[in-house]
Amino acid sequence: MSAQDEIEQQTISNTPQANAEPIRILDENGNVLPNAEVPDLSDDELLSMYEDIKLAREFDQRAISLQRQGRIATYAPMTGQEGSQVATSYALDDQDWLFPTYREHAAKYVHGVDLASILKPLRGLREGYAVPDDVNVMPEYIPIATQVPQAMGMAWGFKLQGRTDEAVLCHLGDGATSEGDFHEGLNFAGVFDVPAVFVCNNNQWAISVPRERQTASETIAQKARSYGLEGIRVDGLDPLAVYKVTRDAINKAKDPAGDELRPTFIESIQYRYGAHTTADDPSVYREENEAEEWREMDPIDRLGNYLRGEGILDDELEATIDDRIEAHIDEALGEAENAETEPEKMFEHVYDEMPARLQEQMDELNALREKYGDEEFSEVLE
Amino acid sequence: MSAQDEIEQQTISNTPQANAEPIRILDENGNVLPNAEVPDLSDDELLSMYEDIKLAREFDQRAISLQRQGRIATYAPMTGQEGSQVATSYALDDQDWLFPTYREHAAKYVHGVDLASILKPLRGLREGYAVPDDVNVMPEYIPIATQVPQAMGMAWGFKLQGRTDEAVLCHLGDGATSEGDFHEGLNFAGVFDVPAVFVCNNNQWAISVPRERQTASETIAQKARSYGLEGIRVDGLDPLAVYKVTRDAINKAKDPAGDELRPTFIESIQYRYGAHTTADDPSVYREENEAEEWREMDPIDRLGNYLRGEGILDDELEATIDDRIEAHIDEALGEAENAETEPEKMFEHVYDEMPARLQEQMDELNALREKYGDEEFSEVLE
Amino acid sequence: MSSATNPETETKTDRLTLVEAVRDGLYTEMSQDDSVIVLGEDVGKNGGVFRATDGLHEEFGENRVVDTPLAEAGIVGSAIGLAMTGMKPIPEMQFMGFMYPAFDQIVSHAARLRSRSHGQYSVPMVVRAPYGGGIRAPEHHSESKEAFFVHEPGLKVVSPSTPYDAKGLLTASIRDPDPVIFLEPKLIYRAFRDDVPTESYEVPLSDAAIRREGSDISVYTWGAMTQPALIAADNLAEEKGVDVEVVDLRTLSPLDTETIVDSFKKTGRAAIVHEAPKTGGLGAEVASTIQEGALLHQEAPIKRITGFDAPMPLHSLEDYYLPQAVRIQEGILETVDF
Amino acid sequence: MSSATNPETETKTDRLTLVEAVRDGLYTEMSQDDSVIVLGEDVGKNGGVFRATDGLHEEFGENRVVDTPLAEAGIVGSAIGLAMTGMKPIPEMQFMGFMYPAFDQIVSHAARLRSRSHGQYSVPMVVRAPYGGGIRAPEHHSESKEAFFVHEPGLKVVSPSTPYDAKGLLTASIRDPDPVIFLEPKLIYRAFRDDVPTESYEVPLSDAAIRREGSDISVYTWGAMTQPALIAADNLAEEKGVDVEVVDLRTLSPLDTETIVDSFKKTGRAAIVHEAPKTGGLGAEVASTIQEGALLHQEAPIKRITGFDAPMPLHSLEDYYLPQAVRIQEGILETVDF
Ligand SMILES: Cc1ncc(C[n+]2csc(CCOP(=O)(O)OP(=O)(O)O)c2C)c(N)n1
Ligand SMILES: Cc1ncc(C[n+]2csc(CCOP(=O)(O)OP(=O)(O)O)c2C)c(N)n1
Ligand SMILES: [Mg+2]
Ligand SMILES: [Mg+2]
Repeated sequence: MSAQDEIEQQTISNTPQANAEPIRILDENGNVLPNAEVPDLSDDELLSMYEDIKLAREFDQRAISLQRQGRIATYAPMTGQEGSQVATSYALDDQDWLFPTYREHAAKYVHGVDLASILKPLRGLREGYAVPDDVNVMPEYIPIATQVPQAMGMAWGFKLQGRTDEAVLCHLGDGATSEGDFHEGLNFAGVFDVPAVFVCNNNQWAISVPRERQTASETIAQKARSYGLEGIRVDGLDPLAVYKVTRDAINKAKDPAGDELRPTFIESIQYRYGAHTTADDPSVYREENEAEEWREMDPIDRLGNYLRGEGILDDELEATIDDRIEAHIDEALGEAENAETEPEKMFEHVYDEMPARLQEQMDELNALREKYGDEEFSEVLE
Repeated sequence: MSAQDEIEQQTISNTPQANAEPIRILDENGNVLPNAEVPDLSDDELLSMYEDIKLAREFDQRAISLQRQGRIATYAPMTGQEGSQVATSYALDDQDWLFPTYREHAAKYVHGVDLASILKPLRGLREGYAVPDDVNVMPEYIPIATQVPQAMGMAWGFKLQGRTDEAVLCHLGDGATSEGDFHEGLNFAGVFDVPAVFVCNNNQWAISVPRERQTASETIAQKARSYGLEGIRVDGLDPLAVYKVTRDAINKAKDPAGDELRPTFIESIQYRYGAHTTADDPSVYREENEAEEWREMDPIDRLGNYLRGEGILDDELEATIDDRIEAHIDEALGEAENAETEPEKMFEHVYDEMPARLQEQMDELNALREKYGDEEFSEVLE
Repeated sequence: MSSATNPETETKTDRLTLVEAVRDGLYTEMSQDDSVIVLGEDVGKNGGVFRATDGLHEEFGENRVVDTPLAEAGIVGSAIGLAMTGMKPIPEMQFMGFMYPAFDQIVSHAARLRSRSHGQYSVPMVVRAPYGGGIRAPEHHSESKEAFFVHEPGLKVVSPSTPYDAKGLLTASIRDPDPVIFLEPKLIYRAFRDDVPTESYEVPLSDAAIRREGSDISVYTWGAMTQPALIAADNLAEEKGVDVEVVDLRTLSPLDTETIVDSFKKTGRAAIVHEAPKTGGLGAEVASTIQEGALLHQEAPIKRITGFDAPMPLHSLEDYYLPQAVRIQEGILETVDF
Repeated sequence: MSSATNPETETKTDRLTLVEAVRDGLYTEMSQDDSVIVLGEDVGKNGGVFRATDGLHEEFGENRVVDTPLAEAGIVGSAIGLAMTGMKPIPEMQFMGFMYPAFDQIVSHAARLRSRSHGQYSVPMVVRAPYGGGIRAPEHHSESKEAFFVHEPGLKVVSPSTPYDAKGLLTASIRDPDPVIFLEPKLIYRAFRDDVPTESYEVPLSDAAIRREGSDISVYTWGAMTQPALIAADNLAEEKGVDVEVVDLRTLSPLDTETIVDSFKKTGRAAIVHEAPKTGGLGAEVASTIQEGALLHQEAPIKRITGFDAPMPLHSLEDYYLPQAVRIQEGILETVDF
């Protein structure tokens, strides 16, 4: 079955808002589909989106190889999913907040987190999660689905304070829809009608568990109806379509028409081309050729073809872009590899003021470090 | 708005299986509705169902007054909901298991728990939860919705062991549908296709929170679709209708036709006539006359009228039934009030074998009791 | 509630019960600070199942006193999000036994957002919950598992034992920039009244309180158990001439090690009284802290007088489970006579 | 895995790592008892993220080795139901840090079904979870909060420190009629190999193990920390002539008070080593137990050498957080020289 069929197959029969057919703008060759409308983005914006998707893919490959060399810890790749990540973040205004999981590196980057900050936690440094004040991105969420009620709460806070120009975008995976926190958060979102957009990156797998063993629901999007929310399905390998539905949802969140509810639940249909993380071997649980079929719908090819067709992109520009990406990543990596931290930091950020007990523990550790030297602490325990 | 309107109002437009119109057999006067079919129950069965519903209501009134006299602890009344409780348990076979909440006294009774055992925990005795081996009833569940995954698991166990004649019926409230455990349990039920029936006793209130503030979902029943399950709405004040949908669901659980899924989610639309518990004062948060409207649909009146119309019930029989109920409750109360326990019991049932530490603690307590007498322990602490 | 001006302090005071003082603390702080909001099950129109939020819904409206759906992870999770927007949310958990569905949000997130973000973000939230046994409540309604939260770095844990402290500690908790688990001893919600200033004031989250001075033994306790501990102390003074010091920890995390150890240095003997099961209870931490800090003063084993290593029984046996004055006296005597 | 017959015992043995021994324990018990089933996230086809269930899916089929949806309360809750039908479910929690969503099901239900039903029902289930730090894992992957579960009556808590014990304790846990929290020290999953009998055997859930005899001080530990404790002991013997006894608790609840106290009576000094934060950790319970049982033998304060009262840092600092041999040695010397 082709990926196109695969995407369309998960349709539902009778829930109108959970969109039987996923929304799509570009066909597999990057041609605009009949009746589809390209979102109102300038050539520069389109190009920049394209560059960011390419950067994301290059970053992913570099990160995987860094992990293999032992220079960073376990990494969750995003190849195949960058198009959707980049597009969702393009749909945000600067003042909007992003709740990423461990996989949304590109979404974070586009919303203002520099690449070095993304790499630092992978080198064991919490510093990477302390983004500048004007970058509205939460530290990535690892306990699955826990971000959902929190994102709902932040959106609720904006609403209660009349901050009508601020909205929240919350990412989650297909597996995450099985967790209780997903349910509680979306139910609250419906009841309190908050300016939040929830994007389920349905990459067909939760580690080794395929989408159809995760839930007997016909589609993921239709789960929205349980909470009175609008559920939308979109081709997650079509950056223009993802941009459009997300931007519409953000607009609706801030300024709903009539009796529209503010929150939206988007199922962005994707595929995880690679491993769950660098510690995972997908060949154990899935057919290698599955990914190949999805690659035919690849976002870079589709958007690239579209841009070339429109005369916005050519070989020369492509080469410039690639060089720029290379340099950018090199620089970020250099910065991340030179970054350092101090053992004191783990005591400093537990409470606003360090309690006496903790201070004592820090002093004890420091005395030991002084006496024996830091080498004594860097040995692996095993 | 009349209760009939109220019940019908919560309809949904586009989800076919979550039944726009609640199923109903008897109208408000106990007449069989056109096109409705009375389930295949003998006169004796119908009468016995009627008697049990009346017993439940009498028990409820007695329990409330016992609580006022300080003879039992906080009690959760069921008046208005007994019809549904009794009918669901009539739909079970003896070997089926029941997962009740703190409110399903009548459901427990019908499935084999004697009234004294129901009263004992209210007198502070855990003995009441240790039902005989052949009574398949779990101790009541107080932490909301926690029973849902457990009921699912038991049904799963039956299926895995090929015990095709056993099913599970799990009760929950409308408020319970907001909890994560509800979601996780139903999602598992769909994925593993287990012989379980989940009955949501939608009594319109979760303590002070009305149904429409609990979730923005149009109906409770439609939540079933998120899990691939059939969702059914039934008039919970119509015991015949409740019996029918529950019995059908139990049959389907054990012997599904074609590609039917085994589990069913039933929304039984009811109203809590009285207080949440004897510690609650509903006049603080809802209109007193709301209950009056629902009382027009009262299950005792409707079933009674039906039975009289069919010539199954008359005044004389009604009087006999009432006397029997009175005597039954008196006897149970006597037994419960005479029941005693021993402090040792709280140590005995923690583990299969009492650990040494616990043994020591028990010995210490016993030594103290010996030295000072039990009176020293019965004083209120304040 | 009758108001009066306290001649000693010249502040206006009310005679309030502990639960009224909680309500008053919420009221006072909400009046002064718009960012404070209360959310939870039945906290609004109903005023809370213990009336701790009585009248607040009327006073501050449904946007600041919010009835939520029945979902504790939703409540605490959304409160974390609210806190991120500059608000000071006060989620109520209806009973401590119903905090567990929110356990992940509390320990994995509320406690750690500051450290996870390397100091960039914080969660100024107060999770309130009635806790403890003795009120003839049904199953799961009598939990006293403060030790769970004390073991999680990043949380503060507070439990008042008097109406005065209830308001003052609550005020300090609301103003604290870190997440506080505020455990209200429901057994003594209405047990007695105290002079409680109508104005706002803080009882700092750092100091244990000596409730009774004594020289023979230090008894450490908190919450509802402060009462039987004081009764036992009085009885022993009268009947046996034993002079008991009663230390009310008040803030359970971070612990006031200094006061704990200083009292012990004076008396050389100690007992700890709590409702929770003995094994792994906070009593173990207090005992360990004492012997780490003052072993050379120790004259007898430190006695733990606690709930048993068994789940809280139903109400007919709960008085056997909870440390009664008689058990406390016996434990103290055993230690004093060692 | 090469098989051999152990000449001393004449049983057939394999040289297994700890995680292989876990897998072997599951395999052996599942082969003998049809009612044993394994369920969890990625335990089936994938064989578990640490390969602890490797090959079991192929061997026993998808009805006995079940990949579940991603929902921990669903996993533990359904396991409770499965247990009620006479099965012996072994739910896996992928990491201890992901047990919290199931906390309510574990503490409010699994732990209490026996007492709630007055002995009528029980939950013979083993919840397995890899735990502890040191493997350069991301956030929330390095929890060691065994103290949470030890404080809940009705649960047993077990943590093996050797491959031999891993299989034997797991077998005993599966056969135990009560719910067991089985915590696997993932830092030493593959650290070394042991002779592990291919046949089934039990290591009882009641006895601590003396890993090294000594007369100067007793060091109590469990799980992965047994390794640095033994290294520290060897170093001290060699460099300072200090003779350390190392006691591996193995079963953390119920605690083997007798072995704990007896060892202390012999040495008069103690240190406890654990990864978890110090305050409220199991070290406090061990220290309190010792001084209750053997105060008159005590010659120095009992030292706790533990994780700090801070969340586990990201991996660049985790070696500072975990008790290293050097910290353990220093703590022991301080106690011995007191
Ligand atoms: C509460 C919790 N349980 C288990 C895990 C371990 N885990 C990490 S990622 C993952 C699969 C997530 O699948 P999905 O939500 O589809 O997101 P994806 O990784 O595919 O992007 C699991 C089980 C976790 N991080 N948190
Ligand atoms: C986890 C949990 N949270 C809160 C409570 C307190 N509580 C008891 S009953 C109840 C309302 C339940 O409403 P619903 O599910 O509709 O059932 P009903 O009482 O109406 O039958 C609440 C909030 C609880 N028992 N468990
Ligand atoms: Mg996925
Ligand atoms: Mg209800």
